[in-house]
Amino acid sequence: MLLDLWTIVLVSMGVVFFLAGTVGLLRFPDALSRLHALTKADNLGLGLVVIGLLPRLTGIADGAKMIFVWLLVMLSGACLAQLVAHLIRQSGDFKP
Amino acid sequence: MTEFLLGSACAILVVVAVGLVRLLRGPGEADRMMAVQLLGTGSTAVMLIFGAVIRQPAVIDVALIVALLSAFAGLAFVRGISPNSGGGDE
Amino acid sequence: MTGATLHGLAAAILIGLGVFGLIAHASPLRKILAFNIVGSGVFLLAGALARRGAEAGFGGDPVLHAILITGIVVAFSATAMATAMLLRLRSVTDRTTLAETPPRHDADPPA
Amino acid sequence: MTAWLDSAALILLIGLAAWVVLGRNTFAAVAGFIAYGMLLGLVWVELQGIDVAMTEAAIGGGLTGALMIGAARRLKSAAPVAPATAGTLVIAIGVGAAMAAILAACVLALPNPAPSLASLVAGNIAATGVQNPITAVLLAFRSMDTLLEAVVLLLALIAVWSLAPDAEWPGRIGVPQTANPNGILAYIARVLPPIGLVIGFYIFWAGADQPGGKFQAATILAAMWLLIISAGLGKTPPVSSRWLRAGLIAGPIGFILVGAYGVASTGAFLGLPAAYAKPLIVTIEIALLPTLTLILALLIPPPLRKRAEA
Repeated sequence: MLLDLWTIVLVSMGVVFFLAGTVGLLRFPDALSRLHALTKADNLGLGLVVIGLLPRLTGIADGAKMIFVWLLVMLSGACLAQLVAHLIRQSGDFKP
Repeated sequence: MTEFLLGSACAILVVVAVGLVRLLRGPGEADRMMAVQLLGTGSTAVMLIFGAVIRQPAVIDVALIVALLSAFAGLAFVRGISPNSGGGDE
Repeated sequence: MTGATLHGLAAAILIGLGVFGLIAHASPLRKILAFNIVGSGVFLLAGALARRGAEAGFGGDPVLHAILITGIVVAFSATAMATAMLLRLRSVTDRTTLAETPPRHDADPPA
Repeated sequence: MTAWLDSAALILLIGLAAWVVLGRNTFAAVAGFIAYGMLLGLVWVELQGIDVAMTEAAIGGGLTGALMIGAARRLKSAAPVAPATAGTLVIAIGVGAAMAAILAACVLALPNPAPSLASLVAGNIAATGVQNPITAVLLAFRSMDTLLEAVVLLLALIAVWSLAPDAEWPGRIGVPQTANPNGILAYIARVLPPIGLVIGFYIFWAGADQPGGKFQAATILAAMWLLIISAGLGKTPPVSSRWLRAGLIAGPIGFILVGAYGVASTGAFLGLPAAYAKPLIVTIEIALLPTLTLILALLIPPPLRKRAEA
């Protein structure tokens, strides 16, 4: 029962962070702040969903794999964000 | 519990779909890239939730592949649209 | 309406959209993209058939699934070959379409 | 509730397909296509085709996306082609709508109960020694298809090679790519491939008993190799390289040898004697992995020299 509560709370928070990421992506005025909103929110959203789902899994290995998916998304997200930011600076679409 | 998980999966999918407006509007290629990235992360989350619902641990492996290959496609995309990434053909 | 029927109907729409793009676009690259949409729609339709054939503890008909995996890989190789032909066309003729174009004036031989 | 999730994913999928088909800007269409490929992975999970989900996400989204971006980049400077005339558009709408309507009618008229080979597979899978039904079909029940597929891939690569400019032949096709060695691209191209290698071999190894297998693993390995090449940390091998050619034919040759052993032991080409079925299946998979990896990576056209392009 407590574990169900854990899942409900964390997955719901994850949904909220995905919502925050989308709102930021749509509403922020310039590309760099949109990037900032996106990279923070979606990684956190996925992370909360992963942590929330952990008690639903049967094996330790599955849990480890799931956390690994999150780490992988964070790593590639961070690197992509750098490259995208570089691209935005080259195209001149930012206000310091 | 199943209802709750499926509901949150739906919610994430809808939220991410709204974010795809950036894919339509742009204005820059970077914005389109970001919308695709949001969709990649969102569909990974939905996939993991759905995998927990149908109790099929192999879905985590699919998520692993999606995470890896979307990083690859994203890198290729950034390289493809940047004007001077040293692609050799300029 | 079962999930399989829903997926089948969506696949029909995808195929229709792809066929539209295949005819409507003059640019070969967009034709190749549209063709890939048709391809994924066909695979999805077969997936709906496989889901309907779920029995004996499997989530879908494994024979269809296996053939689909083969199909996806072969479709990729066909896409790669079409792209290679397009790029070669560009480098040889400096054009990206097979459509008839009016003769170029600067290439006219002196009369 | 599942129906809601199915519908949401399918509506999004159709919307993305419409964007890919209708969008004006080619790069935007390609971005939509990558998103479409990722979403297809989710839709296939919903259809309980886990193996297909892996393949579609890896090849449909990842590899085909990279292929299309490369082509769009090289064609960026090309002269725009004339837009379709009103007549063509009318025909396109008519044919597309008719096709969708006929297929939808067929879907609604499908027979009940649906024909299925699932119970046949379930009844005979024990003889193969593997537990993943897809692997059993690919490498035992319908292994001729898989053998011919490997040959088709090889022929496709030969066709792509034969389209390379004469000046490039028989050396390395395309220029070696460069990137700032201290840049972020070079960083990720150093960090990601070892991770990808582990994931690739894990998916390959899991393929005998769980969803996974050589196609998915080969796609991952090919993507990692392409990442290394695109960051300037490695080069495409020359076409004349002996190890490359050995790798390219290893799969078909290994497959045919196992098939010939089948003739000797069971009297049928590709027949697998029950006692050795699993070791033979694993042998074919190990032989196919390098072939598929090399072919999938080399099918992606590299950037060419300026002179060859003009």
